[in-house]
Amino acid sequence: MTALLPVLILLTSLVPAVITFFLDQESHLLRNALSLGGAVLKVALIVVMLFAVAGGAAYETTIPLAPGLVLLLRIDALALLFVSLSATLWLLTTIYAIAYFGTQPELSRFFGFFSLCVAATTGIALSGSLISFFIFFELLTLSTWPLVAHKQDEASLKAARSYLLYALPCSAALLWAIVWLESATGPVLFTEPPDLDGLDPMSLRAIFALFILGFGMKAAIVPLHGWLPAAMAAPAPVSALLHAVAVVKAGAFGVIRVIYDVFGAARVAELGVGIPLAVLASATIIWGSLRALQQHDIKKRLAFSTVSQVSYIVLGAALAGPYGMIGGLAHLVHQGLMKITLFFCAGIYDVRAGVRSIAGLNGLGPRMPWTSTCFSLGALGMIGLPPMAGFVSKIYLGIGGLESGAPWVLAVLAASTLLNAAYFLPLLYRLWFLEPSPDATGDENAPALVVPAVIATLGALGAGVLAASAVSPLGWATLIAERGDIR
Amino acid sequence: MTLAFNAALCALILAAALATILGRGIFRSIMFFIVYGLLMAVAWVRLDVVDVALAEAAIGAGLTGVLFLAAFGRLVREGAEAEPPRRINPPAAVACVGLTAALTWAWFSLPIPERPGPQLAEALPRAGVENPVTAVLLNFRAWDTLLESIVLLAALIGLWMLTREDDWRNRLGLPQHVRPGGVMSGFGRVLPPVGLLVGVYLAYVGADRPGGAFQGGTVLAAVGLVAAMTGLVRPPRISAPGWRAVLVAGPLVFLVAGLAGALLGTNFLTLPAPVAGGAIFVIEVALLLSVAVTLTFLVLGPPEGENRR
Amino acid sequence: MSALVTLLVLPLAGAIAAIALPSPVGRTAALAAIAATTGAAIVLMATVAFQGMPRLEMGGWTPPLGIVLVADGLSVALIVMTALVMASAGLAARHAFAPGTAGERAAFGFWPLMLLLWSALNVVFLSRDLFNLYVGIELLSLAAIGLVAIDGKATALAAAMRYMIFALAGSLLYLAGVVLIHAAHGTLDIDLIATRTAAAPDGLALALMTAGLMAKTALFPFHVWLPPAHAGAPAPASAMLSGLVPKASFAILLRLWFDTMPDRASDGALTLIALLGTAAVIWGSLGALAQVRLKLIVAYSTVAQIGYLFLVFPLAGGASAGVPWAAGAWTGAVFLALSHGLAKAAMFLAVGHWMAVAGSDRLSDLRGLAQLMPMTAFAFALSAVTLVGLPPSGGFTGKYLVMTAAFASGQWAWALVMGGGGLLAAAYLYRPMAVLFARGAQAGAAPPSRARQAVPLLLASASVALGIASAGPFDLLAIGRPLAAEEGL
Amino acid sequence: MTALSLFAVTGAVLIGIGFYGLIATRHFLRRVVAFNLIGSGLFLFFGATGARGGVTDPVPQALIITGIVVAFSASALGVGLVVARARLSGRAALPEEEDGA
Repeated sequence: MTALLPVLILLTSLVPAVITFFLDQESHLLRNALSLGGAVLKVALIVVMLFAVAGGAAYETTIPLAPGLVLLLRIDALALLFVSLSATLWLLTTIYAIAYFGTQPELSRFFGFFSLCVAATTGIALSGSLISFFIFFELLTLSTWPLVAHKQDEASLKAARSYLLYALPCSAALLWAIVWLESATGPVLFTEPPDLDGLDPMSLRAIFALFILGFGMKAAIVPLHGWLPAAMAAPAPVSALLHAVAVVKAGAFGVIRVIYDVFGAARVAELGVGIPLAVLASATIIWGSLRALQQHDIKKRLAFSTVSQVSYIVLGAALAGPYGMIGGLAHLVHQGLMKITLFFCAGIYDVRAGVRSIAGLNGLGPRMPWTSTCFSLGALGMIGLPPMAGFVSKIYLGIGGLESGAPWVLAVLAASTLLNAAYFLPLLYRLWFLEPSPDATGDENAPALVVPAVIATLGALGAGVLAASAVSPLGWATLIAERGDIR
Repeated sequence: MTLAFNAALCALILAAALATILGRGIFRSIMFFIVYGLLMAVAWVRLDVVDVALAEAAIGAGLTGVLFLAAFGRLVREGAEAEPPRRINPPAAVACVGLTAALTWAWFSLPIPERPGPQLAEALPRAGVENPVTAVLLNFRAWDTLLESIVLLAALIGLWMLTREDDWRNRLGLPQHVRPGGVMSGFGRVLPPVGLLVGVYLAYVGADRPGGAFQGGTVLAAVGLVAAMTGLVRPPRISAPGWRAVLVAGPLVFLVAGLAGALLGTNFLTLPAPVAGGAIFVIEVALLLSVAVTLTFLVLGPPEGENRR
Repeated sequence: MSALVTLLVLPLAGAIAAIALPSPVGRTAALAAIAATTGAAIVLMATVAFQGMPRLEMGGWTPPLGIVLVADGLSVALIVMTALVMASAGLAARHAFAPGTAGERAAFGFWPLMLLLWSALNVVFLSRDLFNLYVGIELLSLAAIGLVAIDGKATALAAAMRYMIFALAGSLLYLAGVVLIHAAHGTLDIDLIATRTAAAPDGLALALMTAGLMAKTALFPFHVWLPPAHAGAPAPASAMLSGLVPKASFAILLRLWFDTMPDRASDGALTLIALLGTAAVIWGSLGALAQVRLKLIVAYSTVAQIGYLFLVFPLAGGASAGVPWAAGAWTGAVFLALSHGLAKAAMFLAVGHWMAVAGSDRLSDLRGLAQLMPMTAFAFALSAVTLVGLPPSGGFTGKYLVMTAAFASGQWAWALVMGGGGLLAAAYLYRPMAVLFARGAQAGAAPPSRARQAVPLLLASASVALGIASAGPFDLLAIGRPLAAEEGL
Repeated sequence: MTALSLFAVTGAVLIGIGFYGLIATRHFLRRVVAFNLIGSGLFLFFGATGARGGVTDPVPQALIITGIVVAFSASALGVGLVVARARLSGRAALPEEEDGA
């Protein structure tokens, strides 16, 4: 039974996905029940496992494919960190999406791919070998495409095309990296370090670069980030999925796996590839923020903010020291919680008030207090204001920079904080302090939209306030570091 | 003297072959091809391979020649007999000279393995026939021959797929107009009985001496063609059930014999020695009929109607 | 009666029945034969998997006198793939060639030609006799030419003629090689030849046979006949022609280079073959990118996908044979062949449905069809996943195995071809996908029933399942594989 | 040069001539004729190999007879194709080769 647990967790979204594809458009009730049921079941299974894994247990399932192609699903503390984030946020997003779409057409397709996307993300989280990781990573690429293209208008199709245009060459690079590496070392399992001595340092550096090319696209590292703002053409639940639950997270998670479980922090330092990656991540942080400043569309601004924020995770991983790593891991969760809040709220502004541009936010605060409060708290967290979660991440990242002999990281963090403030505070000012335009409408009589936003906000708040406790994301990240699940 | 004759024969063959490719006009090409086929049959006799000589004369020169001539006639009617301007293709020429040179080299460097090998001599008494070629065709490599009869069917069905939709229910081939009492009709009355005798004889003696179902079938096909062209017999329609049954009779009997071998004997197509002779006779009769009818239909071509666009 | 005999006899008997019996009965007999042969193929696979390789000595005569047919892992894998494609094509043809839908001519002729094609494929996959293989590929070519021409239009006839020139030249080149082999070794049996000492003309024989089979497989530069021939035929016929027919001559090439004369392979020749494969990948992909008709895109894709298969020769043959990665490369190539067969057939069947609704296969006329027929669109997408080589499809498994072999042997350039080819495939398959999934005017004709739409989806799913459950096929292919299987590549 | 070698070389030359005709001529009927030249040349070569060493090997003879029938089948289909195409388009060469180019 315990060996089957990873498979069960995967099936909680895979089975609903497959069944949903065959449902009629009109079977709203059944479809919603399937999606919600799967999401709740997954969260329940994960809660069960959280306790077991905290106690030191690990679950593992092996599905042999052709030789060298072993599908290994494994639940350890790191896997659980990611899977619990995506499972929780999936549940929230599902509730939100059901309310958001109502009875629009093509919903069986949407929810089918939506569940498939989450199944792929779960698979990525649970993958215990490089090739399993790749298989689910590509499944994620493919199942995301129909979601981005969902509206089927010109903008969506263009965004979807741009997504594939970035994704496919980068996955080719990733496959190259994996095959190159594994043809020298044999199948790479995350539990045991591969013997890299058979490859010369230059080859290893090239392989590392290919890995970063492969994962960096999903993590939207500059200059591979262009698809992410374009994908804002998709509906709000998809944005939540891209920015918080699945896609960019998968990329960042891949970087973490490669640095700690494939190469190992020591080897990364020895090859001298960590600091260049940290520099690239820092450049992304600054560049994303600068671009965010220039946007007038709420979702566009949020998108560039993601470009910036996800690189915090990459930065933490690239610093390759304990504090940096804890900061990066914690930010994986923190950023997810805060960003999903912001996107939920942006979606509510869109559907309930018809507001998409920043100028339209004027005076919406008092009219839509719950939404606006959540939005404001999320934005403040992003800036890194204590006691929100973002603050905790930044502290750890800063220490990590010092610890790895890269004090300039502090400057990057400081500059980023200022920029974050510069592009978020005007929004809050408009919400709460400006007069609404005379023809403005808007209400928030849609509990299924608002409640997920509130829960996500509470999560983000809690992650910051309770950072010192063992059950917080920070506590869990510390547990991962101490236990040595990643090296 | 023999060598001189052979050399002259080969020279003639090559000259005829060159003329088919380089000669002006398609009609001339076909004429040279028929001459070439006859010369080839002589060459096979010189090689003392009478079975093949018969096949080459009957099918290679005779039937194929008729096929080409009939096709040329139709192309003339469509105004498509003229050739596009031709020019020498030097790369192709070089490649083909290379191919010939390579094969010539291969001939002189081929080792002579032990063949036909002791297995054949040992197996021949159990084959049911005395002519070793027939034994190979209908017993040792019967599977090849079964498939070969199927190949004929495949070609025929493919050919029928070239029928114009409106012509599908017409009789096979071009409608023939023969004046009653004319030369052709007289020819048509005399030739078929003779041909029938020759064809059946060829198939019958095939068991022991040169000949066999395919050679005999070809002669019968020639009979059928003459009969059709002289108006003695009207070609059937594709839908005629009896003719379709005859078409498949050979392969079907072969297949049933094969299955009987699998059920009674040891293997598919096994013909136990005591009944091998009889079984081969039955198969040959059925094949003779099917081959004759299939070849006739192949040369007649798909149905073509009177009233054309 | 052994599964082997059943498998050989059933399609022949079906073809005979379809020719001899009057229309409705003949058609029913053909459909029954299709169902039964599919069953026989699966039984044969089970036999090979669980009992070892059945061997059929035709007429009870052993080589060099007689002809032997052996079912090994490669045979049954190809045979089952063929059966799946044939069964699906048969289901699709039940409507496409129903009396009334198609003309009387095609409604009669399709069934025997299909069953004859199937018989020929089974013979080619099983036979161990070089001349018998010749008869097999001739039967295959003639039946295939009939199917190319079945449409009856002038363009289809021209395509059939072009195909015929290459097919005939290919057959004769192959036969010339067979003649040399028989003259040098006195036998035609693959296994006996492998045991004989090499003779001087063996290299020439191998070269002639290879050139002939390349022409039949439509490897660059012998590919020009393929796109018009495959695109001009009706969808069920295209599915068979593109998915199956090139695999027959490729299977013979595998047998020649790895079973019959592995020691005669020179590195230069092996590299040359793979270079032609590379050219095919590039040329076919560029050709596909340039087309505006979906059937032509799919057909050009076959040219490109065939190119992949030929990368196996330097990776598993010659000096590479006997090293650990060789078995992986060989198996990977077969995986690619199998998944391409399934996926390509699914694509053509899907396009057939769309053409029935839209009346054309121009991309501009297919706009928005995914909304009308989501199942076929999904089938097309899944097939595209396989052809691009994305996980978890059979195409990915094949690609992974071949690429690993390429890196492990230091011949990483072939891995570059593999990876680049995948990107090109994504590029040329994206255009039809984008058109299908765009919002647009919908065609007038009613879409086919769900059951009929499910047929290509099942085929496409099979091509993906080949990757998800690749351990089974991998083990199956190891039965009778010419190279030692090495674990943990 | 022995008689056998004479016939074998003749066969080899016929194969070359035939292939040239198949590749370099344009009228499809002539191409089918050329195909028959290759076939019979190859059979002649094969027959000669079977008669070496003073024995007559029946296997090549049987295979040649099979080959002749197969070649005839193919010729008949090819001829049918060219006639059918001429009926529809009045042409007997492939479209890309029709003009003098």
